[in-house]
Amino acid sequence: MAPQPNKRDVNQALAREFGLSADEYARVLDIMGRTPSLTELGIFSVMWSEHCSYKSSRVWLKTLPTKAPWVIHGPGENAGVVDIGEGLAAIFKMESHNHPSFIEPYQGAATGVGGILRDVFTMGARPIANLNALRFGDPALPRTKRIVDGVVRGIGGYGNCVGVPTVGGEINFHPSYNGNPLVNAMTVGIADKTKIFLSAAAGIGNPVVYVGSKTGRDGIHGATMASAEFGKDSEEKRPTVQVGDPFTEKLLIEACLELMATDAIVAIQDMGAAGLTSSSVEMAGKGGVGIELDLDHVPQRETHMTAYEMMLSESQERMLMVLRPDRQDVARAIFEKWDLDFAVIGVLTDSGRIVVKHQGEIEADIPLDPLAEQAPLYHRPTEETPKRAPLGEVADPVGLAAALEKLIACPDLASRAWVWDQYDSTVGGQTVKRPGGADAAIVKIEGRKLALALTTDCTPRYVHADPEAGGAQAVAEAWRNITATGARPLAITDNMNFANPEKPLIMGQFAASIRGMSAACVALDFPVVSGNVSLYNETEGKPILPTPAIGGLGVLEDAAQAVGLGLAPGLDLVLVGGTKGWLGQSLWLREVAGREDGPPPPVDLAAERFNGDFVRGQILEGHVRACHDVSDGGLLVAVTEMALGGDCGAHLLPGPAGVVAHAFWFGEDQGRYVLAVQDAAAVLQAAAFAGVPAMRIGSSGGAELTLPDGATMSLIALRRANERFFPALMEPTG
Amino acid sequence: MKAAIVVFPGINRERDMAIALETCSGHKPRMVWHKETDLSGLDLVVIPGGFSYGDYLRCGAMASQSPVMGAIRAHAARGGHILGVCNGFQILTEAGLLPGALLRNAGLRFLSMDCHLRVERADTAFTGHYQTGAVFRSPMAHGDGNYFADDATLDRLEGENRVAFRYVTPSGETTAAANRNGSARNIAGIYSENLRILGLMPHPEDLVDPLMGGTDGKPLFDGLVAALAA
Amino acid sequence: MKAVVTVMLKTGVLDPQGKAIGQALHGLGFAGVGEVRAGKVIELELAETDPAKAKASAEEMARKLLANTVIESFKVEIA
Amino acid sequence: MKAVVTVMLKTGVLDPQGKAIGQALHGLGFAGVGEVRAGKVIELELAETDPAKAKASAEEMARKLLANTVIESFKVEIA
Ligand SMILES: Nc1ncnc2c1ncn2[C@@H]1O[C@H](COP(=O)(O)OP(=O)(O)O)[C@@H](O)[C@H]1O
Ligand SMILES: [Mg+2]
Repeated sequence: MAPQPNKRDVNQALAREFGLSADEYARVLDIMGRTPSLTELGIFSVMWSEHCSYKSSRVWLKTLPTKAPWVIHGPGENAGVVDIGEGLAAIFKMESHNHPSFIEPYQGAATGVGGILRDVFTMGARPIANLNALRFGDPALPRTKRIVDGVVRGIGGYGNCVGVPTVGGEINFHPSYNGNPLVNAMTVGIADKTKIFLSAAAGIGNPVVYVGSKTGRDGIHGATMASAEFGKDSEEKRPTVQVGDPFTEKLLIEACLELMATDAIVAIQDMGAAGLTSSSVEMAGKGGVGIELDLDHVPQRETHMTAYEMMLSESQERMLMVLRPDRQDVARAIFEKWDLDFAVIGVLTDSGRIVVKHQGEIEADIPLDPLAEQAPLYHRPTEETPKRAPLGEVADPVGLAAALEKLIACPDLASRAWVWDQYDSTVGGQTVKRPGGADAAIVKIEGRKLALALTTDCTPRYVHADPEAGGAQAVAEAWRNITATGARPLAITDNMNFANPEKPLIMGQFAASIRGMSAACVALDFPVVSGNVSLYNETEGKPILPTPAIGGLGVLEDAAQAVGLGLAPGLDLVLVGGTKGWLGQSLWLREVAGREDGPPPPVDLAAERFNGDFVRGQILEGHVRACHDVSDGGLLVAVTEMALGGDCGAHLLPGPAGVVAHAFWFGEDQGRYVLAVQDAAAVLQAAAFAGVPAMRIGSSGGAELTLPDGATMSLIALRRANERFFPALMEPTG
Repeated sequence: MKAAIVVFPGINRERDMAIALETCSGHKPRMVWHKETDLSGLDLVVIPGGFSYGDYLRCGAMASQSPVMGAIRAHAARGGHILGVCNGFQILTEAGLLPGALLRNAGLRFLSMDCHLRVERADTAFTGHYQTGAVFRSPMAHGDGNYFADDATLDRLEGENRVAFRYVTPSGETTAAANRNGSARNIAGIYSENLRILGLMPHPEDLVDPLMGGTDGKPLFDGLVAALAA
Repeated sequence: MKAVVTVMLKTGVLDPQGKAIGQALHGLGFAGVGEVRAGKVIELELAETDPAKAKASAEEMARKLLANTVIESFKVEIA
Repeated sequence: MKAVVTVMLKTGVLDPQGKAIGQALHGLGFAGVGEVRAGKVIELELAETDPAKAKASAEEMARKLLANTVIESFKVEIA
């Protein structure tokens, strides 16, 4: 009995509305051997969407290095899993919620946090930290302000309520994000490494169980929104934007972890994008079994929902599980205790097909293998970004002091305290280094000395100017930030935010970024274990800057060894790493000289590794009191951030004769760190012995910063300049 | 000291509190699910921070109607000690066990940062290990910490010396800038009439370990252990 | 039968949200906006069919849970 | 002249707050409570004396600021 195409005629025109190309639709017909029903078409369209199938990016993602002895699960699971020692695993991933955050910043960001949390706790981990990577448009636009406000409130609103500390992140402003902000959220969780839960279904006859919130008509495939057959009140009935319910998420975390302590679960998967469709298809597909769903049993928030609507709904805070039949009652009791819905909605079969029933009708019946194996895969044409001409000499128009004051006040370098002050960063009682305290956040594992170092990084202006160097730089910076705390970098997650992949230049940016990232991952032993791709980030033909955001994770055997970036008085300042004075694509060039120009700083991966391993060694041997990597804004900005962080001044010595002063102090050469140490001579000697470039650049103390040209700047004035931007933008009335 | 922590759906600082209590007393506190109704035999009942019922409707409103509240009232009536932190403070005011209410922060934003608290009296079970007038640092993290009560109530609280802590500068002054959430008279915490119930907004339980940046909150728990040792 | 419970802060209780909305409206160029007060409205679907009883029951819900009478006042309308 | 703007989530949009309030009312033993929806009410003191103009202006305020029309709908009453 072939399923009835409900109401609407399924044909190529409808398939196109659903986002399937003519070729793709032909393949659907071929697989089905008949015209699919509306529900079947819906299932194909979401499973073959860019979001679920990675059809444009898959060929490139496959080239990423994903292995290391400590990697337990790389890409392919809900999140990446690495061994952090002591029998524990860290589970983490980053995911984008760019488009929803533009439409409704608060809910878009909030549900982004909720979604990534589920990807992590679905694997058996208790989430212990959230981070984010945010990109906004020109701060002068009223719309940017509205988006910043909503996104920050949304991240806080969700994360604070579920009780997972938000410990780090990054924010850039650039006009290319005017119509397309980026909201990337990352969650890190901890699990017993022998108790990782996977999504591959197993056990013919085992029950398929739905838990969490009820299903409504939330976020049903955007492509279908336009279709007239849903009636004129479709606007009212079909919100594209989902509303997050962090309270229910918190209950879901506790209930799932309680159930995971039993042996009831065979497989589990969150319902993320494309909800019930992708979770059921993926679970069955990975397990090589069939699945039969009876939608009559799906907990529903609204009346008269169709099979199509239920299969495509993106209602939040839901999970799908396969349980041992003899443990069903144990599971039900746990979810009842937590006031959550629990319903057996299906069963595993040996048919190799997904069969969806509703009100006695078969609404879909699709063979799973071809649905996965014949998913489209595109080798899209790529075009290389032309190399930028060298910058040449750039004169210093203003001098060091004026440039510093301008730089530390600019949107990309101004203090982010206004933002992180709205995120609960201490809940859990394990936050050793809070936002602003160190280059990476340090979160201890409860009841142990062991700690994680966490960071997110990317410098889109570098990636734009040279996607390969920029991709490498993003990975290197994440590695460096972890290293600067004393932690050992283990692995990354990534969020590839790019514009339209059908344009060769954009696809070229993607490919080159992946090449650069891969090279850095290999050189730094820092594999990719999970990630996400967000394409088509452009508005009215204006692409965003290519933004491969990197989330890095490192481990520290003893949290007490972590160093922060704040200066203390009476120390020597040592610069580790070579300085040529690279001004191409620097913030100094943009903010002070008014040019966005030149090639970005080259990343010497061997030197990166060498310098970093040296710095980490010095930290772990206890020689370093504070450490900060040199990145955006260059050396003088790095020292200023250390001074403000510790509320302690510094006295700087003139730089080497071979490099002009503004290039030395504001150049963005890579692979560098500033160390505050008791005994510079010993560190310099060790560096010389290791063959690592290092030099003493000054000393700490007092309440002002004394520049090498003799100018002095009070910390109070510097702090005022640094802290002005966000409050002035967001709270103009005080 | 026999201590219990009450767990409402949506509470999220119960583990922080358990760690602080265990660090200072050497014993794990009993965790009490909000549907339990017997709290006999306890010296201290703690209502921790978090977002009970998502802070929907009003912070603490739904939790204050929970089955366990009867047992908490009975514990109070027996003269038992109760500590309510953040959401716990909100729940205690909603339940009428402490006067006043916690409104939205004056700036309408969630505030997560360290604050400084001045100890208004050191002769209670909660503050025995501080000095009167001492200033200590504490994390805070709340959206609704703006303490409100009518003037008569505030006058009575002050007249009866029931203000426990005030938001102050590091040097101890009650300035407007130190009072970020806009609380009436810089009040951060108050006592019940018998001084055995304390509600406060900040989180001293998150500052009991030098690794987390200090031990300023530890005397509160050490004091409790000393005062309530059986 | 539907009951609509409106909960407002009592006069004398500072309403920072109302104040912020007022400021934002001024900022958007709306002239002639005086005091602004922000409150909550809760719509209840009740099985009760007698309006007087429905009102009495909604009032009890308001007293017990929906409003905190230390800071808020409420009114109930039956629709 | 006073304008009362009531802002509710659109039908079909999840209302976590209403849901939690409904459960709490059940827990308190109130029987016969069906769907609960929670919204906001904003009372505006307006200098305008013409009711039609006051209403129009309050509606504009709602569209521009008071309601998020992506997920919320509003109504304005002049008192
Ligand atoms: N850019 C990327 N780099 C590495 N792995 C990726 C990337 N994008 C996606 N992945 C991996 O592909 C899998 C599917 O991702 P996704 O569709 O986001 O998962 P989910 O269904 O949990 O949302 C995951 O294992 C994810 O880690
Ligand atoms: Mg997933």
